Amino acid sequence: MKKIAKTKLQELWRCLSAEGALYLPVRSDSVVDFALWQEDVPADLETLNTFLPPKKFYYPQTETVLKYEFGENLQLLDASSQAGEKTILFGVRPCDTAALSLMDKVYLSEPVDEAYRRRRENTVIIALGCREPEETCFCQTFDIDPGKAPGADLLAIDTGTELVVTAQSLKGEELLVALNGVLQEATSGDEIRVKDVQEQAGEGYLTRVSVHGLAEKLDTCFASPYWDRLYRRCIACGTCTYLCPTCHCFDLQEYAAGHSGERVRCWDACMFTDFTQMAGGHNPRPTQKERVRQRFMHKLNYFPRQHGGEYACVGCGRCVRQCPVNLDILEVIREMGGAVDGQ
Amino acid sequence: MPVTREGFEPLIVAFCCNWCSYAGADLAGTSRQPYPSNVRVIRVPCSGRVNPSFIIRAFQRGADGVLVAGCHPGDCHYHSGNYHARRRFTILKQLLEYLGIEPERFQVRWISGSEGAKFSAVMNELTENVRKLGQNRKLRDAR
Amino acid sequence: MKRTGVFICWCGSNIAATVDIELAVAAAKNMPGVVFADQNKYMCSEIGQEIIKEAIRSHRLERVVVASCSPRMHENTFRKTVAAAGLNPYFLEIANVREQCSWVHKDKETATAKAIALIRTAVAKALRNEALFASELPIERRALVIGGGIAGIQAALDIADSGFVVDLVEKEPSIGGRMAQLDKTFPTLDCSACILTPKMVEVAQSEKITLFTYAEIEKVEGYVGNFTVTVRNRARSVDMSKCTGCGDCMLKCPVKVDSEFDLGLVKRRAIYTPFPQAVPNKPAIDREHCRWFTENKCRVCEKICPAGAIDYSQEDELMTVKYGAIVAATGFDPKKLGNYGEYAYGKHPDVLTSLEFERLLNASGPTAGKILRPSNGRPPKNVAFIQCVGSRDKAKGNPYCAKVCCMYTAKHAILLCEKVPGARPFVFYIDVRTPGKDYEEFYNRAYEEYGATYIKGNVSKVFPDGDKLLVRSVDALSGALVELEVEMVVLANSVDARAGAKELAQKLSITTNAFNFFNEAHPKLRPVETHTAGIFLAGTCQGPKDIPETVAQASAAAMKVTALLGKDSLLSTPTVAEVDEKLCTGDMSCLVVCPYGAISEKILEERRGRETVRRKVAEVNMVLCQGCGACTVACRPGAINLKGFTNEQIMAEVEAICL
Amino acid sequence: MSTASEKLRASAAEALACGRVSLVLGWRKKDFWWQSPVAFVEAAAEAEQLSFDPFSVYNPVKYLLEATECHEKVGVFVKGCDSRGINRLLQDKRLEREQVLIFGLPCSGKADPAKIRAVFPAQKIREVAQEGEELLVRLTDGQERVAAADFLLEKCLTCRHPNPVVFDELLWEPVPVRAGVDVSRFARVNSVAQKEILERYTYWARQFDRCIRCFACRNTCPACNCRSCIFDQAEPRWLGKASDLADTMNYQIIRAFHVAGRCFECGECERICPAGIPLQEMNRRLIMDIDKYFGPYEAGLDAGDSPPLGTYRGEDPAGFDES
Amino acid sequence: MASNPLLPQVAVVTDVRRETPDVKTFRVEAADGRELFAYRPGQCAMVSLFPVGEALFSITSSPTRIGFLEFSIKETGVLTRALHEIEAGTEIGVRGPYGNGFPVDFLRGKDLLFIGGGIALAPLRSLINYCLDNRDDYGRVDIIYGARSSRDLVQREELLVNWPRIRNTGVHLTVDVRSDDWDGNVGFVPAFLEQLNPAPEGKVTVTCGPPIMIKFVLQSLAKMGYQPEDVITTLEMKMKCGIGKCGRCNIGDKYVCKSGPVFTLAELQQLPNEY
Repeated sequence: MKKIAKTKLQELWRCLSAEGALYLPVRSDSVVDFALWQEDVPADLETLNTFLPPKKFYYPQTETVLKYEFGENLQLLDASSQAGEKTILFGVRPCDTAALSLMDKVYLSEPVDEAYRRRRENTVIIALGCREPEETCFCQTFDIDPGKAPGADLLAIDTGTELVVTAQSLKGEELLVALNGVLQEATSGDEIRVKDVQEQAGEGYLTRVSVHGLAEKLDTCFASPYWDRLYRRCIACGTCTYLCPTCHCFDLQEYAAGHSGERVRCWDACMFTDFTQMAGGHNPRPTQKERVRQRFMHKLNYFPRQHGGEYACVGCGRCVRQCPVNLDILEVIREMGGAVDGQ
Repeated sequence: MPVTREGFEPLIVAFCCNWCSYAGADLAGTSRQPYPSNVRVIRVPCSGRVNPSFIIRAFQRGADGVLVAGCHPGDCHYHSGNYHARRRFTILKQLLEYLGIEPERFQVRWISGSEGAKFSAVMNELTENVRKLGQNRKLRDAR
Repeated sequence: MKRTGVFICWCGSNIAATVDIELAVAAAKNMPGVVFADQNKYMCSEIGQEIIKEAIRSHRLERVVVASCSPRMHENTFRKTVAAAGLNPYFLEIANVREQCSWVHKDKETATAKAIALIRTAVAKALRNEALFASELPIERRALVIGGGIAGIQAALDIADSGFVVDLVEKEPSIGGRMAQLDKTFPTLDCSACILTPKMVEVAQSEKITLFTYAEIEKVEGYVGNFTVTVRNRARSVDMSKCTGCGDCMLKCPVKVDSEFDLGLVKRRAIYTPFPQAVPNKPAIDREHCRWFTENKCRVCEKICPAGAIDYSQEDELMTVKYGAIVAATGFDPKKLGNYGEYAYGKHPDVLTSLEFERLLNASGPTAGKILRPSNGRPPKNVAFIQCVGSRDKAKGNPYCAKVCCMYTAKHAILLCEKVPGARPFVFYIDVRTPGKDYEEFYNRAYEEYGATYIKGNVSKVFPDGDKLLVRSVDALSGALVELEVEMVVLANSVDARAGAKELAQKLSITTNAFNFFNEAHPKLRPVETHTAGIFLAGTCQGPKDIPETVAQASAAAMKVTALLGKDSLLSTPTVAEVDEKLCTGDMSCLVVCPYGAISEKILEERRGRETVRRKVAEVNMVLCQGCGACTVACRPGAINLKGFTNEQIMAEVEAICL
Repeated sequence: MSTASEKLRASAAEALACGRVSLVLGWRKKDFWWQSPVAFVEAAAEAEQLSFDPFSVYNPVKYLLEATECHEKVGVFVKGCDSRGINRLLQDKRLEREQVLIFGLPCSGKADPAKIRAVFPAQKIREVAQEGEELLVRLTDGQERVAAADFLLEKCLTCRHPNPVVFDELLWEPVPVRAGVDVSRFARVNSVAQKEILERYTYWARQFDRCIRCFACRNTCPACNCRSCIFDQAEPRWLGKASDLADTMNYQIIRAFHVAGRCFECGECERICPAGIPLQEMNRRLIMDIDKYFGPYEAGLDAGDSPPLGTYRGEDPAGFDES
Repeated sequence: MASNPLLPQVAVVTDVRRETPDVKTFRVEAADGRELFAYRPGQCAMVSLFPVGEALFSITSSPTRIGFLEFSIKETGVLTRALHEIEAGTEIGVRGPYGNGFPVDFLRGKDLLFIGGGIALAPLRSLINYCLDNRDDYGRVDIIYGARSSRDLVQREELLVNWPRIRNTGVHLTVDVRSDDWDGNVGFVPAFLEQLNPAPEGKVTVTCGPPIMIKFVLQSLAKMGYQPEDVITTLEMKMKCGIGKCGRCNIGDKYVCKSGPVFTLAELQQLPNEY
């Protein structure tokens, strides 16, 4: 366990950036998001949710999966072998860290997505524990401890004037060694303070919902009239899916000029009309009702059914805050069987 | 001031209406009025046929400058196409400039079928101005 | 990908000297879709065309790109070539590597690179070319002529002479128009009425021509070959089938009104024919002035009419007729001179417009052909003719030349001398313009034979001076101040478009210039056509012109009409707009920008689930559409596309040209 | 005197009860103090859920497109900005006037949750209610009153038409137009326009770089009412699906161009943009240019007028070198 | 080293056969002469035509015929239109096999009733040829197939010549629209099926066709006494990856590309009705 005074963070970041491309939350206009560290740009360690979740580092919004030449002979070049430069993410919150393990279930299951695996392998996550939930936080619903981040390589806890850093993996330990010069040994007092912060973090939730037994309940809710009401407000934008740390659907598109081109994988969203639109014109999900249902059923029923009961939601609250029409998963959990307390 | 780059030949895409400006470009040829070879013309029936999307797409794919050329106001073969074009490109041009695209890169001119010399002059001028600016990077696709 | 062949022309050395043809052929062979590439010294030659045809057959080509001179030169040639080999002619694309490449670039390397880029672009477009076909539509074999002046009369007679049925619509109670108001015509000085009235009678007697006088155009719908026109037949209050034209009613009618025909120099009655030789020679009641209609008393004409033809209960009748072609021949108005107070027009009775003077000359005019001063009924001695009144005057008149004034002024000068022995004409002019057969000679006679005095100069003012008029000017040649005492001033007032021309243009969907003269489709090459197919122009509605020109244009318009009506059916241009109904929102953004009225709204019925729903979509009339493509940009969802220049094609060209 | 919400409920209940309409669009309160989504009320008894509070901001008008497909007549509550959206749909022939019963709600502006959060700790806020010119902020430990004007949304600060421009019934008295909007309306545009060209590009590149192509701006916009948007079409591919700065600019430029002369300044695109892109600065720039070159024009005031990009005058000036 | 599952292999189209006005069959072989991959009847593969795109198609050849893959492809969209324009010799990309394929072991020893319509003969043909190539392993084979018109019969030679000649095999054809060159049955497949009325005992039915045909065939089969466990069909969804990751082809918690496209009616009845 090591620590560093918050006033010396610049030094820490300088050292970290020597170890790999360092990304941390930075404010740009009104938006806080992970950005490449720059000497004179301050990090924002207060805002809990970054605009985009860190999934973009493993599963970028757009990535080339293969390049090709098709002049005389067709030549295909695997682009995934280029993925995975050494990257350090600083300030990943526990919910977003937990989301990565859900994402792993998709991309690290057979057949393994090579680009994803390489990025995952070459990225060090320095999680930052939360001190106090925001009004839309409901990570506890999914048994995520806001003071801990088991999937991270390092966990940093803000004890007020200092960050106390604990290694949680081999990668983390190696990095701590490299940072020896800027970090101090933590004391037993720090350990107590960390515990206090962690315990404190779990209190004060305004939003309490339970998903206990929800997946099972939803088995029979496909034809529920609830969906007929719910979807009407949806404007079919992709905000909820793109901002969701667990949404992972993609599309493959061609970009070609002359005799060469590339096939790119880009985020897609089940909210969009053309997501399931087939070439002949048939669409198995013809209206927004089916699309909205798909999204929530996927998160709360299909995903748990496919992956040992785990829900595809970590309660980060991004969709709750950002949905233009306030149509969010909290509402669905409550209406379909979970309970929402608090507000 | 941007510095002129050695060896940089700007790519200029010109949308020319069939009845005036394309004929003007032909006349520039007939009367051997030279202009840079990186000027390339796309024939459209009328300047009113030019969709702003075509212009943006040209920039995306690497054009350093784009020209829309049509008949002089009042001379449109289709009576009013260039009047509509004038309105559309008036606001498109202001918008591009507002977004930080150098005004020299997107031009609209009226060139009649008898103005071969003007066609060459406009192309020479446009190329020179864009050459000074350097490559279009702002609207160009990364891939 | 469509099997595409590329054929590169040397054009002798025109292209080959600057473009490395071998390199271009090699590059073309490697382009997506290209399965064959070849070259020839002259691709447009018979041998060259044969190469293309042979390659289409042996290489099963589906698209053809010819890299050669401008498509404006040989697009049609090569379209015929590919059509001869069994392909749709629109499967051809031209890469313009001569006018827009080899002729303007000197460096062989860069010119070759450009030629390759242009070929690549043409290939990219050709791959997306679709088969295009002209569509056929039937033609209504009946023509409408609007305006019964000499232009309309001539057009109607010529059309009828070719065997087609014509309706002639005239706003006034009689045909004849401006020419009927004239006395003699320049430069031959033959009597206007003598040459016009036989034609008027011929119109009336023609079996092919139906005359609608006292009628106006209400509405025009449809398109070339298929116009539907609503004509308003104004209530004449005279039953034309009963009226014998005896004229008794006109003698007894107690109401006297300024005669339009005689420009107010004399009075007519409320029931009237405009002039004695009117065709039809049957009167109409001017309801604005008729005592029965204004005061609800009188009915003298009804009592007097031996045929019982008076019918006060008549109402305007709307008739709707289909026509295949329309000739607009609505003529002109002499310029009103409200702006020209300096010439004392309206202030002194002896200041006349030229047309008023023309009436004085005319034997059937107010003075029975004697030139008499309106102020005292005595013949004038000195008469000043002021030219260009309201013409060539950017400040307060028309910037254009009215074209006929120089000649009719010369005519007036001659006739003055002939009619009033000893009278002296003084003509103030800016320039004397006499292009035309025998025109200059005619003008020469005016001053050589008749002694007309021509003074180059603008008249600055005309002062009434006792019973005379003082004309002040500067002789521009000598610079001397000229002050002239005259007994009469004749103003050669300019030629304006007919009042109401703009409104009629709107009804016809044709355009006008800034002075409301109807626009021809092309000032040189299509002088009697308009932008709206099937509508033609004759006479001064298109711009000032004299009688021979008017008659020539009328015959030309008639020729166009008969050529049109003589066809079995019409073929439309194949490069027209097309609506993708799936994408169409129906907001009609396209309709508002269409200059041809080619787009209309239609209700589409489609299945949605088990229901049938109706929604609005746009529809293109392929005959009216001329293929400008303005609609395609106005359409935000890209639902309306232009065949031959589709969004897909142009996008592909953009991408290829930037490579 | 009844509150605004009560008036909404009464009007909706009455219209539904007597069968004038079979659906009413209004707003209701949801879990959080800042959530007032659009409510679909289909029975008089359900009208109770309606509320009109400082956050009833979302423009319900676009829902009319689908609602009128299955309801013969729909009631809709509209603020000034929303009402211009109705004219937008009428002019675009996407709606017939007799399909809607319009309840007009003069509106002196809606509150910006971010401005409230900047003053009060978000976790403590329980409710924010409008009381006359003031906002009553109920906190876990007490309550405070603040001037509503200090917490207005940007779009409301620059609103020229706070009173509905088309309606069947007005629920209360019109409110005055905020002073100085003619200047403030273009203040942000002007401040960006005054930057050097490179600085302008940097500014916009930074904004657009955040765009995730969620299309919320398009989907919420009543002027974006095409059945099929070009950006969704595959052939031709007007817009790439990959996120790339140039392609994002393509999207944003064409989106703005498509609403040029049609945008009625409801500002919802900007308000709901999750990436905080100042879209209204683009839309208003176009409005400025339209005013300047083609004469003053405000969209959505009269469904019968001609939008400036469908028409022209021969003597129009050109915004480019015409030589 | 793990490889990119989205990376296709280069393959050559060695033959293009026109089947009907809008269907062509493409024979595909590996560029280097190796076998592309082993597969089971009913499995699918992603076919890439560069630079147009990629889509999933049923493999219509039988794994018993070694050395090539065949795809019968109907022209419906941008990619298929482009595929219809290619010629033998064109290099394409292929990756697969994807999906579960037909349960050939379960079918062994049973009488088989194949019911197909239109282009959906493609997956059936793979299985039919597989069974007929292993003739002794299977009981009686009956094939009911319908197309819009006689011009729209795919695999005409097999349907009309090859299959009927094989012992204990019956081919029953029907078309929707009568024409001069057709003297067979006219009518829709479900009606034809009921008319033929094959007894359900000891029979397994495999049916592929357009959704509307499947719907009525299933109803007919139920009426005739077929058990849901003995009725096998295939589903069609839009797919992008083929490997259960892109997230669009699911029906309930089953990705059609992985758990399908072959389902028994009994399995389908367990899934939400979204197909």
